[in-house]
Amino acid sequence: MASSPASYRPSSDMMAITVIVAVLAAVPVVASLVGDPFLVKIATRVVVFAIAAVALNLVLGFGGLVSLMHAGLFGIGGYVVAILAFHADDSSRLFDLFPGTTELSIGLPLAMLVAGAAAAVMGLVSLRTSGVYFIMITLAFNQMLYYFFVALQQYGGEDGLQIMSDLTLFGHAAIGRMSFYYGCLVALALVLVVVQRLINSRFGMVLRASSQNERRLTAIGIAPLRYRLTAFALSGAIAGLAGALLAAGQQFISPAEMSWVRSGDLVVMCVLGGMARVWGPVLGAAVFLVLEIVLSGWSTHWQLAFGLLIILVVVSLRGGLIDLLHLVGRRGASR
Amino acid sequence: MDVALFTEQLLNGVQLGVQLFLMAAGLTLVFGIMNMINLTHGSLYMIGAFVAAALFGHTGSFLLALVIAVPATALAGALLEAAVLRHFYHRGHLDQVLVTFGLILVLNEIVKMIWGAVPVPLPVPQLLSGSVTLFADVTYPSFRLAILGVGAVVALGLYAVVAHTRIGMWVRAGASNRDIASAMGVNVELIFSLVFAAGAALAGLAGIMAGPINAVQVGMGEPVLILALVVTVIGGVGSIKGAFIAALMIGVVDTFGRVLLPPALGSMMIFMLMAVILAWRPRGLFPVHG
Amino acid sequence: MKIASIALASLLLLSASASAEEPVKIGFISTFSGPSGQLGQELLDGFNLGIKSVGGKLGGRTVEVIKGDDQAKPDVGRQLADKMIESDRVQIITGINFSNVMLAVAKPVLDSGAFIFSVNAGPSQYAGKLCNAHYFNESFQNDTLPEAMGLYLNSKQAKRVYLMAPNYPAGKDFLAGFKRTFKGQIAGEVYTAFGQLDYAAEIAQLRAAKPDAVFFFYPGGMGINFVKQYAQAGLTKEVKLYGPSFSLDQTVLPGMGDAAIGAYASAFWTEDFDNPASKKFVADFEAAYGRVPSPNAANAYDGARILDAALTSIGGKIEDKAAFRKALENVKFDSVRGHFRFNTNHYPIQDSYLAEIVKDAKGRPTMKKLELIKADQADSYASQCNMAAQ
Amino acid sequence: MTAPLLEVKQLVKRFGGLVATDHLDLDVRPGETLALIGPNGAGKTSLIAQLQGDLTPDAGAIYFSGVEITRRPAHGRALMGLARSFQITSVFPELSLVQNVALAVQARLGHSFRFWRDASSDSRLTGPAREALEIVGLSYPSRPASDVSHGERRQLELAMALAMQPRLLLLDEPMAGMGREDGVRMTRLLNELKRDYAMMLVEHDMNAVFALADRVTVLVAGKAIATGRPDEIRADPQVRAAYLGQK
Repeated sequence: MASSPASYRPSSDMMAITVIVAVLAAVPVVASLVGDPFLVKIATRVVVFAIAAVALNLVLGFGGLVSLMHAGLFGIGGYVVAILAFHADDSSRLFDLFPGTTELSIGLPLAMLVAGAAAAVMGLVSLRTSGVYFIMITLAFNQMLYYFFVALQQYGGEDGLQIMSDLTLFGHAAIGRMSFYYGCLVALALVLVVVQRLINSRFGMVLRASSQNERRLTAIGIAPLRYRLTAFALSGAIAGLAGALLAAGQQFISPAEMSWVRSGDLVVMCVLGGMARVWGPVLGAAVFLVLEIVLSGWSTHWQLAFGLLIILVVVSLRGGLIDLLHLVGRRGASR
Repeated sequence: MDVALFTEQLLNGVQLGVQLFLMAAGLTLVFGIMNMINLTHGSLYMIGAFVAAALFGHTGSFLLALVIAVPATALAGALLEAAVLRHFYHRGHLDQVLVTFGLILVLNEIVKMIWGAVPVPLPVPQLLSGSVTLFADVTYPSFRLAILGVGAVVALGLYAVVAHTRIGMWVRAGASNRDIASAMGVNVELIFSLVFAAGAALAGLAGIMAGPINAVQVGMGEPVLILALVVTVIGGVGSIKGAFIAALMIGVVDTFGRVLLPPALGSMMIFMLMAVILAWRPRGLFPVHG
Repeated sequence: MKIASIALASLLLLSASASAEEPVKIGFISTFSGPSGQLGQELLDGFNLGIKSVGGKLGGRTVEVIKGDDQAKPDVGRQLADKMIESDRVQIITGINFSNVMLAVAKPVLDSGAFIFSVNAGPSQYAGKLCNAHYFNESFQNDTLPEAMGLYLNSKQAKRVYLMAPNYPAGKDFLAGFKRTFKGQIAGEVYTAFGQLDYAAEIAQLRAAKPDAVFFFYPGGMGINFVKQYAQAGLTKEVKLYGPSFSLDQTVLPGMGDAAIGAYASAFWTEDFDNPASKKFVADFEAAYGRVPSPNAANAYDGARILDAALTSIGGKIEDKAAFRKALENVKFDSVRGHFRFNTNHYPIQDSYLAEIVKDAKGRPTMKKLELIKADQADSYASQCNMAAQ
Repeated sequence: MTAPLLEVKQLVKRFGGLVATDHLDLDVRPGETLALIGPNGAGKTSLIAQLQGDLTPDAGAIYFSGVEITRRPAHGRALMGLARSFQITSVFPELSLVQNVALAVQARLGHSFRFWRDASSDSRLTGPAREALEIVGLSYPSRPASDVSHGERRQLELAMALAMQPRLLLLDEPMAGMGREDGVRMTRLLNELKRDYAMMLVEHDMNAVFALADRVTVLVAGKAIATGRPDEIRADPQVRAAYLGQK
């Protein structure tokens, strides 16, 4: 599935990350030029889902672990922020102990911590299995998380939880259109750089090697479980951050955001963009979300086109959109 | 819960299990033999039910609908295999999941274009519309008994074919080592196609038998597919015996879980069961070698 | 007061000609794909037919209906609402069919100053404490039809009733609504998993409890599964089924077939209503789409006609939000439901009826209106709404 | 006589009805090269797998420098100094040659919970890795492993084993699938390594075996039917009948 590793140069990846972040940073300018403020909203959504997809790709693309529980972890992050705001709103206490807060400098790290811890616990069980069993057990955990939040009647159950009060970051209003967008973009840039460093570090080498040849890795003296588990927890924490940002941005979270289909969407974003690069899923998320909104406006049968597109990508574009970029680049170079 | 009610619930659990087994059998065979995750199995279930409903609408005969719709689904499966899925046997599981997921979207829309979004009727055949008194205090719907019967016959039939016939031997040979089997003169391609068509026929049969008790509508295959995947994985991928035992287990656990536990916990039961079993036996209850 | 309003109206009429070229823009967010996809289509078909019935224009202005598929996901619905408000600059958002999508969408839409005009989803929050000057629901509030059925079963002196619904907020609302008015004994109250396929176990428990009647709420495919399986258990004749019309309407009846015959529904509208507006609606709907409409389609049809009537009364000037709100509150139009007006919380006051599921002349199962249960029924949350505070 | 580096006592491994290892006794002395020969299906690869930890024996014991390792996991044995090259080439295809070998170095240097520093520019890893590549004669170390020839991949395997600084090399048919020229080069290479490492060598190429081995053990149906110096084995009539004669 990965494209030729010969071209794997960390420096060119840092360049790509810089370009992507720069392009995204210019979106509000374009939006004000064409007079369509909605462009910022959709870019916000792209950035938030890109964070989640990059998180998934850490274990999927580099660790070879097809996880279907990332929507659940994503949702945990969202619920942490929403539940804290809920308690701040009516001045009640969480577990009769902790006061709520609308301050994101507390909410976001806590969301990452809780989602990361959940990923670690569920990962510990899941990583005992492999292959299709791993896919299925992560699906099972996703469903459990889903039903868990459906059962939380206090926090809205299936209806979800609205965030009624205004969220702040270090005391400043956090969810203004522009400030929130740039906040999310900074988070994405940080996540990309961290993950990029990570996969080229010693830890990353072990993780990547474990997905290519587990038997060989053991034979040279490295047991992959601890590394996979660490990556899984980290990936969960970042997915939790994305979920927290989604909840903060739309001031709402519900179990529907955690359905296993959403986990599948995240996998499609990774594959669509290309899993061999840290930044591939950012492309995937952008194309996926824009297509979703454009196609669904055309026809009620838009899922037909969407299904065909997924098949097409798997059949002919095995490295995802990254491959397409390479093709275009090569043609440009040979001209 | 008195004895009569307990018996009835047990029957319900076993009947649900048998229904799941019809789905899981095809899934686990294709899975075990071709090493192919085929999510379109749920779509074949839907196609079976829709074709039967359409035939019933024209002829008014459930039996005729059944007799034609099962081979029709097998044919649809064979076409799907030859046109698309065949090219993915050697790809990774991720590719297989994605392609068949894409196919689900496509097939759902096609069915919606043909039959519309409104659920279509497929009633219980007249002969089986009543209830039967089994013993004192226990009456049971005849059609559910029929599902039990069909499932039992299919399970026995499958066991006999796989364990005792020449085709079954070829299937096992093809599964354990493709190259050696071809060298011995087994047409592996043909065997694979046959297995796939047979699996499709079973999915279609499951869909038709479910038609009279479930809604025949677009997307009806997905919830069943998830349950059948759970069954397949708990039983051990590739194991018919495992699928059978796991299906009964899921049917009974789900039935009693729903009745005895609070609803939130009841809906989580089968997933918790799967997580516990896989944590204990990472390759399912009856792992198949290879 | 009167003079002022006449002056205002004439002023608006003048400016209406200026804005006449600009179409009225309506964002129609609903579920068009997945298992609930048919509901969105039903609503849109009804709404479009409603626009057509008043000459293809609303209040004399051309209409642009922008459609969006929320896929039953609240965040997708929210995204579509943002797009429609900011990019397409719609003045009204309508079509939403899931309460959780409504809860995700309503706040940002209302904050932006646009109108929410619901032709389906009716969460209790917005009928009560969260009621809003720009939020209107012309269909129903979740609790009202079960309340009506509770009243009816009181009048039939049913003693023990068994309740069943899926385990999600709307399910709980429906059973709570029933219990609010029903005075007899509850023989059992069972919540099942959302999306459950098989109800054999629950039906066995139900039979063992030997109730006089069953009140159930299962929307969509769940309802088909439940009713089919209930009939097969041989219970249809022994213990009658009672439900709100959503569980027994034309979005599910074709799938249920004969299994639904003999069940009773409480409804604000049935296919056989004999007022001229309704007769025309059913005939036009069948001619246009080749199927019998459901109450959902009827509500959406009414919705378009309410918008037309309100806009006509203010000369099409939707840009004057205060006037448009007043026009909606006092709207007069020919409802397919007969009597209709808005309550102080912007939810409907309308008549509820009992209907029986019977076969029509072509052998199709349909709802047949039997008797009036309650005239001018309002919801139970209106007292919590303080619209003046808005 | 010095204590053996590796000692196998009464080892048994069955697959269903098939006996792969049948009450086998065997030892490798420090500094020695022991060759393991025998017909196909004699149980050579399953023995190597049991020594390395891929397979768990049904009965018997394995000692490595006096410590029992019968049930120790494979990665633990690797860290003790047991390095294996695989019969069917086993490398990390999407990593470069130097990255492949650097992983082996990394394993030896302790845990890999280092998240920030670029491993490819860490001379503590790449230095020894390049050295090992040089020893086995592989150039262009930044080529991806999926792009090199079969013979070079076998060399890469050997380099990875060397980078582990092993005390015993378990080499499972290092010359399998190689052309004549590559085979000769590999024999020469092993001959040099033999000075520094103890080796257990499974090989079909008899010229190589007799050129390299200090002792030879003949395995037939999971049993050692003879052990001795190469010339003794060559002369053993039992061996000739059971094995060499068939050639």
